[in-house]
Amino acid sequence: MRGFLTAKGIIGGGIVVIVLLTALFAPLLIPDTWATQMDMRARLSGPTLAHPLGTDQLGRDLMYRMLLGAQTSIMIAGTAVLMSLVIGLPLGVISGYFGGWIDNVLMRLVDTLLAFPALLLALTISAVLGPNLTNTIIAIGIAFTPYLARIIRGEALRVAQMPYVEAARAVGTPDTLMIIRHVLPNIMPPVIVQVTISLAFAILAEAGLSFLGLGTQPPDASWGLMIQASRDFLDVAPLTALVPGAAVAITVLGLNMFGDVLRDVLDPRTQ
Amino acid sequence: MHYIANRLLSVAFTLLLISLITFLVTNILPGDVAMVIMGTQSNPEALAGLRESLGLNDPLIAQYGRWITGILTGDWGRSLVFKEAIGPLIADKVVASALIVVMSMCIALAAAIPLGIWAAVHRDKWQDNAASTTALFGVSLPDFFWGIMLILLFARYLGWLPSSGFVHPADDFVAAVRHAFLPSLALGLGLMAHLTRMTRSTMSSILSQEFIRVARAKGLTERTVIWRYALANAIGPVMTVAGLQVGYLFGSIIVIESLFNFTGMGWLTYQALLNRDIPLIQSTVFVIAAVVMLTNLVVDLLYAAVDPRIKLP
Amino acid sequence: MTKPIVEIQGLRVSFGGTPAVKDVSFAIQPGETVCVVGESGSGKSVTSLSLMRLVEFGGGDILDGRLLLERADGPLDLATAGAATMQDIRGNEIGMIFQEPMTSLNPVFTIERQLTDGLRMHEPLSAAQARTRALDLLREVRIPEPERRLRQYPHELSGGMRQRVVIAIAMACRPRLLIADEPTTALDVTIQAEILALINRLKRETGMAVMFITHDMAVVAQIADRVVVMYQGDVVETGTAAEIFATPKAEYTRALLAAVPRLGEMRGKPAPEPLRLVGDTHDPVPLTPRDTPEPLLEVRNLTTRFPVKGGILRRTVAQVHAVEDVSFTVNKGETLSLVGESGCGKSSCGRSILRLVEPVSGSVYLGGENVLAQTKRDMRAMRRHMQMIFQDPFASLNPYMRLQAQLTEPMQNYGLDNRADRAAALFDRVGLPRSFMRRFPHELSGGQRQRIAIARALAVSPGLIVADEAVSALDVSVQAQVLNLMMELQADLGLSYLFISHDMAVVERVSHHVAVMYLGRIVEIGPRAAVFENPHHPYTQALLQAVPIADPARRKLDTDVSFKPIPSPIHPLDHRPAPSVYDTVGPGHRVIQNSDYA
Amino acid sequence: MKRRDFLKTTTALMGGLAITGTGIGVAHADGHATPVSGGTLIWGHSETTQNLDMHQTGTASTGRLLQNVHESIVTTDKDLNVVPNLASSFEVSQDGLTYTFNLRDDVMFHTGAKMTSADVKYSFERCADPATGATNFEVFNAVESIDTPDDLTVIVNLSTVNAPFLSRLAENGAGVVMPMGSGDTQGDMPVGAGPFKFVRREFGNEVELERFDDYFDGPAYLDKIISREITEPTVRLTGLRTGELHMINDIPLDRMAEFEGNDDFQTVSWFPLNFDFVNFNHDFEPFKDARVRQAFDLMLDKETLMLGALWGQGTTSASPSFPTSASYNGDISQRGQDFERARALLAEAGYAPGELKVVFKVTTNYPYHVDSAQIMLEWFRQGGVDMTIEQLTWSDWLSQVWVDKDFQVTMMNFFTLWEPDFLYYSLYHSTGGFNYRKISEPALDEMLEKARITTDSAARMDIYKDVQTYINENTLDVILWFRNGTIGAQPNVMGLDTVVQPNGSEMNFHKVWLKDA
Repeated sequence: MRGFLTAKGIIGGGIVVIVLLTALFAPLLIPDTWATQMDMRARLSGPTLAHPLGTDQLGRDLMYRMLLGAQTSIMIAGTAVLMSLVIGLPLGVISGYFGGWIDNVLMRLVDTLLAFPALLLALTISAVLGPNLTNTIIAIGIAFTPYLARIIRGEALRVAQMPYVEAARAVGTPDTLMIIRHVLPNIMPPVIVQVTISLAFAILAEAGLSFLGLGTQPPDASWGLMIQASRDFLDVAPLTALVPGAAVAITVLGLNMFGDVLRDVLDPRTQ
Repeated sequence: MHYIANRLLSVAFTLLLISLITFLVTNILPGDVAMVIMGTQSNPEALAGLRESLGLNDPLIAQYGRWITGILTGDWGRSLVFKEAIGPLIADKVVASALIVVMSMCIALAAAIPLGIWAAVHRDKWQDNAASTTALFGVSLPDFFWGIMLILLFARYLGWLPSSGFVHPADDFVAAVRHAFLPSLALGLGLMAHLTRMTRSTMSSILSQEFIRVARAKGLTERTVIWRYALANAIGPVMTVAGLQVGYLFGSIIVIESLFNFTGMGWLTYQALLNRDIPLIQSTVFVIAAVVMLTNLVVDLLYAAVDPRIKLP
Repeated sequence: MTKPIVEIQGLRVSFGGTPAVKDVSFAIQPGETVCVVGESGSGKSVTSLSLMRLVEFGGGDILDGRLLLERADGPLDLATAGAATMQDIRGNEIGMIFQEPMTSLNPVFTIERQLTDGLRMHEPLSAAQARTRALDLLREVRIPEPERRLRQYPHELSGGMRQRVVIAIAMACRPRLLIADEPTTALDVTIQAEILALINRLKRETGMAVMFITHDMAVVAQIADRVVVMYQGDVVETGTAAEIFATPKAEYTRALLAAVPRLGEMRGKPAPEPLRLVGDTHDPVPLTPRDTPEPLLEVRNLTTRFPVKGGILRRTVAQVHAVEDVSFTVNKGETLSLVGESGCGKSSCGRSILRLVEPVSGSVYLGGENVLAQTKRDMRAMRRHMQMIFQDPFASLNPYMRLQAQLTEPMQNYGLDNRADRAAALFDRVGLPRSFMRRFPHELSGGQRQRIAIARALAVSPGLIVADEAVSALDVSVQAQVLNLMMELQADLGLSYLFISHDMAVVERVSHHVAVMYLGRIVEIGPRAAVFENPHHPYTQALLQAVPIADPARRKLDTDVSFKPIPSPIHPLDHRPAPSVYDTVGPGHRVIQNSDYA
Repeated sequence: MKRRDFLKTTTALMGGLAITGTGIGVAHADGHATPVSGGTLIWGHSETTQNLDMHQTGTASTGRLLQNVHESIVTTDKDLNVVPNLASSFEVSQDGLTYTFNLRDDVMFHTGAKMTSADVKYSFERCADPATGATNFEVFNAVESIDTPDDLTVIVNLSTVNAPFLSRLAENGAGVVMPMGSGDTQGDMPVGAGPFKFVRREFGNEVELERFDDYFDGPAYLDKIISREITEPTVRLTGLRTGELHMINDIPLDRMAEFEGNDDFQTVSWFPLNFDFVNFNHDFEPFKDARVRQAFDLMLDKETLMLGALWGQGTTSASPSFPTSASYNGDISQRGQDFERARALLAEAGYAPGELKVVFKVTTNYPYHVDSAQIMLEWFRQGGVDMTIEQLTWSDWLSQVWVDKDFQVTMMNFFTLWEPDFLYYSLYHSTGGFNYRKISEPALDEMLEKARITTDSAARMDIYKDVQTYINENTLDVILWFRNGTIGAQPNVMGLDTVVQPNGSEMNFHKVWLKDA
């Protein structure tokens, strides 16, 4: 746990905690009408007393939209990554641990899917399913699955060849217990790190989909949608992009730092 | 040659899988091409006639068969919405995308390798943190955000570079590069971050290897040790990661090309998706996946070429 | 007394605040070999790296002390020398070789480039001149076909050859001092003998001084003029080799020497005998064999091959003949050692018996039951009676399981009760405090982990334990303790060991019977005394000749030695090796007729 | 709003120079210089051209460009009267069943061939053939036969009276004349008789047009037009600002104010470019009740909505008729915002606050629709309706809303269809081609059918005025506004006042020239 007490750990962990708290509690503390309240006399305004971070093209308060958007963005990213983990973990572990034809078939499929750029895959799936929150999550989740499955498979393969697995086999440990006791705990550190990085990517992917009009639906706020809506006003009201952009940047930065620190903390060699 | 033949065979198989996935996915896309062609002016009779003449009423197997045969014989059909022959159209757009993909890769590598080496050499010192944070910043913002910012800065306020459009390098190479520069930069900033991290970790593991100590013990200068001994070993892994990122780039160009009105594969794919131009979607998606796969094949072969340990039997 | 070429005075080095070298002073005279000896963590390597000022690249700081190098214009303190000066000295006045020949060479550059770039750095040579010098150097280190080697890449050379290249690189500019940091630790015993002889010869011929870092007292005995013994960052004793071995003054030196098994010291003893360690109050009790040997494990014609895949369809294109027609018997309560160099198939043989790899043919009977005929389910039950201890104590324990769970897991697998009590008893049995039960593996030292590995093997009370290089990764004093523990357990529990090792001295110490393996076959097998005292097979003889002995009075390396390189065990699919045929040369002592060793 | 107010607003919108009639306002134009020939105009076009076949293409963006390549047999003047074009004159028989066109004898195609009656017959028949997939094929529904007694005479015989036939020929490419046999290549390589020849299209990137010297109305000034297709508004604007582009169409609405005050550029704004309306699905249970539709109407503050979504670049209107056309009914007006009455109407219809759940489908193709939907959503919620927005891509909107009629509330715009039959029959007749709202009002059907066979122009227009009243009173749709069209240009682009065609949606570069070419 000492690893968290580095500058990187404190900043990264701090950001992640703050973002999570915002995502959890902002919607409870701030009435959601504050984020949709329009003020036609203060459109695209800079910071004022009434609107500390300015307003968007419909005169809505950017600060409240950013705070309330945290939940949407985090929820989409979190659920999507969770989904890809739920699919990718068994696939990767089975493939890497058992090897053989199962591995061949599964990894051939995964390799094929990997040839499709994630955003293209998400875009196509989103187009097939139609744009709404659930489908955005599914699209990102499916698009991310092959990446996670590949990494997990590699880790499972590595762990399956470790002497302690052979030692456990020598003492008669059956396959299911082997996976639960030996493989899963040992692949978890790299997987957790990958998950934090995937979260960062998922936030960006949601932004990308929203940018192309396939993500979150208005008037709900998500960071991606906010940036998307800002594209036509950037030169006159840069805050419309900078506010959600900074939120994405800080979160992604925090997640990446947190991931780096997790990598160090979870590595038994550094303990 | 066995290695290459082996790889090519598996590539062919994967391409077949890709074509199947592409075809099936595009056929469950909702929406109607005939509809899009006619726009708001359509009416049932005209629609029915158009559908028939487009072959949309044939069974799926027949449509797949027609498509795959066409792909193999070089007849890629025509875009339903834009009426252009798909083959030449894609050939043109691939050039555009290749230009920005290659340029962004060069930009990203040119920044990432020195930065990554710098960080690795000064591992865990302030330089390392500075480099990592700089790199992280690139990846923390969506690339279209950078795109918009770059347009404002370089085109609008400084007026150094054109804000949009694509010029074919065969027509005017300098203009082509100038037009491709901003989109490439926008793509490269995100890419740079990955490659910096990768270079850093590869270099730091190489720098801790024994042969580096041997090189230092020979009395070689630090510059030789790092830029020749270490880098020669890092180039393979970094190249592999860079190759894998081509897939990521071909995803990002969908957004960036639309933003810069840079009419390459990404733009075309997006247009095709928007218009439910099924033959065009099939071909663009197929080509992108194929290009991504083949790039990785080429990178693997290049890796084998720079690393004497890998033999091509 | 001449002026020392190097004098280290009061050296202090730390890594990020942790002291690694506390106060080290010693000198090296021209033309002498000084061995710096110590176990891991003694600071011996850090001292040598400090002398080259390479310690900084690993994150170390020289806090204090002087590193005086004698030069034409008087002594120069390397501790404060500038980067340019150091570059000039490195490889030119001081050469250095390292432990890992496999990673000491840059894998992507040719041998020529790596040999010549240091040369051309220090001397104004044309490419052609440098090439000629490189050829001379390769000849000097006795590398066959030097012209061809220049064009080759490191991976195309064997380990021994690579270490010769590394030596050639270090010798390129005729340094006055050669620092050798554990240069033979990773090598097989025959190659070690060759390399030691080479270093000795080069020293003699060029008159350079050698600073030789090692943990192996036997190697020290073979080459040292003077010895510096280090322990936890301090010098505990210095003296000539003869003094150190004959009359060690420091208690640590005495303990270290006591822990080293010396080849030949078991001569005339009827049975294995624990080492007598410093602090032991009672004499070690020899393990007498039973009057009537009762076979526990019978291996007959065991053959294991691994496929080499290739081609478009990933078909098997060749086979590694890892174990080829091997037969032997392990009696109850006895130890049979499989000894041989790396790649001889000894580990594959042990793993085949437990079916951790699947043999191609043959039979393995454990207590009368054919192991190879078991179904997967029955095999699990079978494994209860035979257990394994692995080489690497760091990798063979799951880092995420508490020690108690590591011990109870096998019991749980076989449905044993009172698991916590049994685990506690096992902790007592292997000499670990019960308070360790809640700990994780990373909180233990290497020796402690190997004790846990032994306890885990004992958890289901097996009759046979396959110990695959079980003590090879341990420091010598820890190794002695673990060996003693294993022998003690054998005496108390009547265990049988299949002891797999490359270390002839250890094997001599622990075995009732010995089988020498070469290229997948047993070339000689018999009672320990017969094999060691009356070796018949030329390979056994070569091995015994190559083993360094921890006694400066019995030096073997005054002349160049050369052993036959081991051929490849990979054969085409249609290769049909002949069955092994043995001559009986004594009671239970058999020697192969038809080995590939000619 | 009265028609007079309307014109006043128009004038106000136009800023400086005002040209009566279609309401085109040009700021900073120097109208008195003598035109010179030469130069290449680089136009930042807001949309991507698609199928280049004038008969088949359904998008106004492509038509906007092809307008310069093709010529129609008849056209309209500034007051939207049908006037001869490729035909030097035309006659309609008393019974309204026979149309005789006398063709000009000096019309050359880009192919070098001279236009004859055979080309006209070929073009009309191609358009009428369902296999062609022409968007305007129903214009020719009533056509029985086309005779060509000589090279310069075309006689079209109708089976039934179709009063709007002639005006439909003047609009939307229905009346364009293509050289005989060119149909198969029109999609790639359009050829016509217009002032500019099509040279090439780099798909998605740019289209190049070249002056056609043998144009029957005299050659154009510009040597070439390069139409660069830049869909991203910010990028288009930057292109104009940096001088990469001579002119752009569709200045982002929020920038108009800023641009109009800037002396470095000319701006042209005109209205109407199109009209927008909110649509109800008349098959959706709640909307079968006119009170519910009216309640929704009452929740909207149209003026605020226009300010919000269009940044003031439009004019609210209760009627979708072309504002300067004879059919425009200036006596009807929009309902003001009145939540109390709206809630009362909903209660009357049986919906308590919060009980009505509605999905608003809106297409991202028109960002201002997305903004409008968000503004309306707030009002609908205030009025006790639980509404959610679903954004659709253009093709999804077309397939879900237009074809499958699977929606509850949506919003759409139409380019100004000044021909009232085209507008009202197709949009509001129960069998109308554009009736995606499933409107089925027998009384309305009857009026529309009657108008079709009423040959007396004034009487016909009166019927359409009644139609507008009916639509308004029954809230069949909520008509919102006419949106302005905009052009921004460098100061050296001359003749901008001639670019916009009377119908407000098409652009013609025949008389445009560059001052320092």
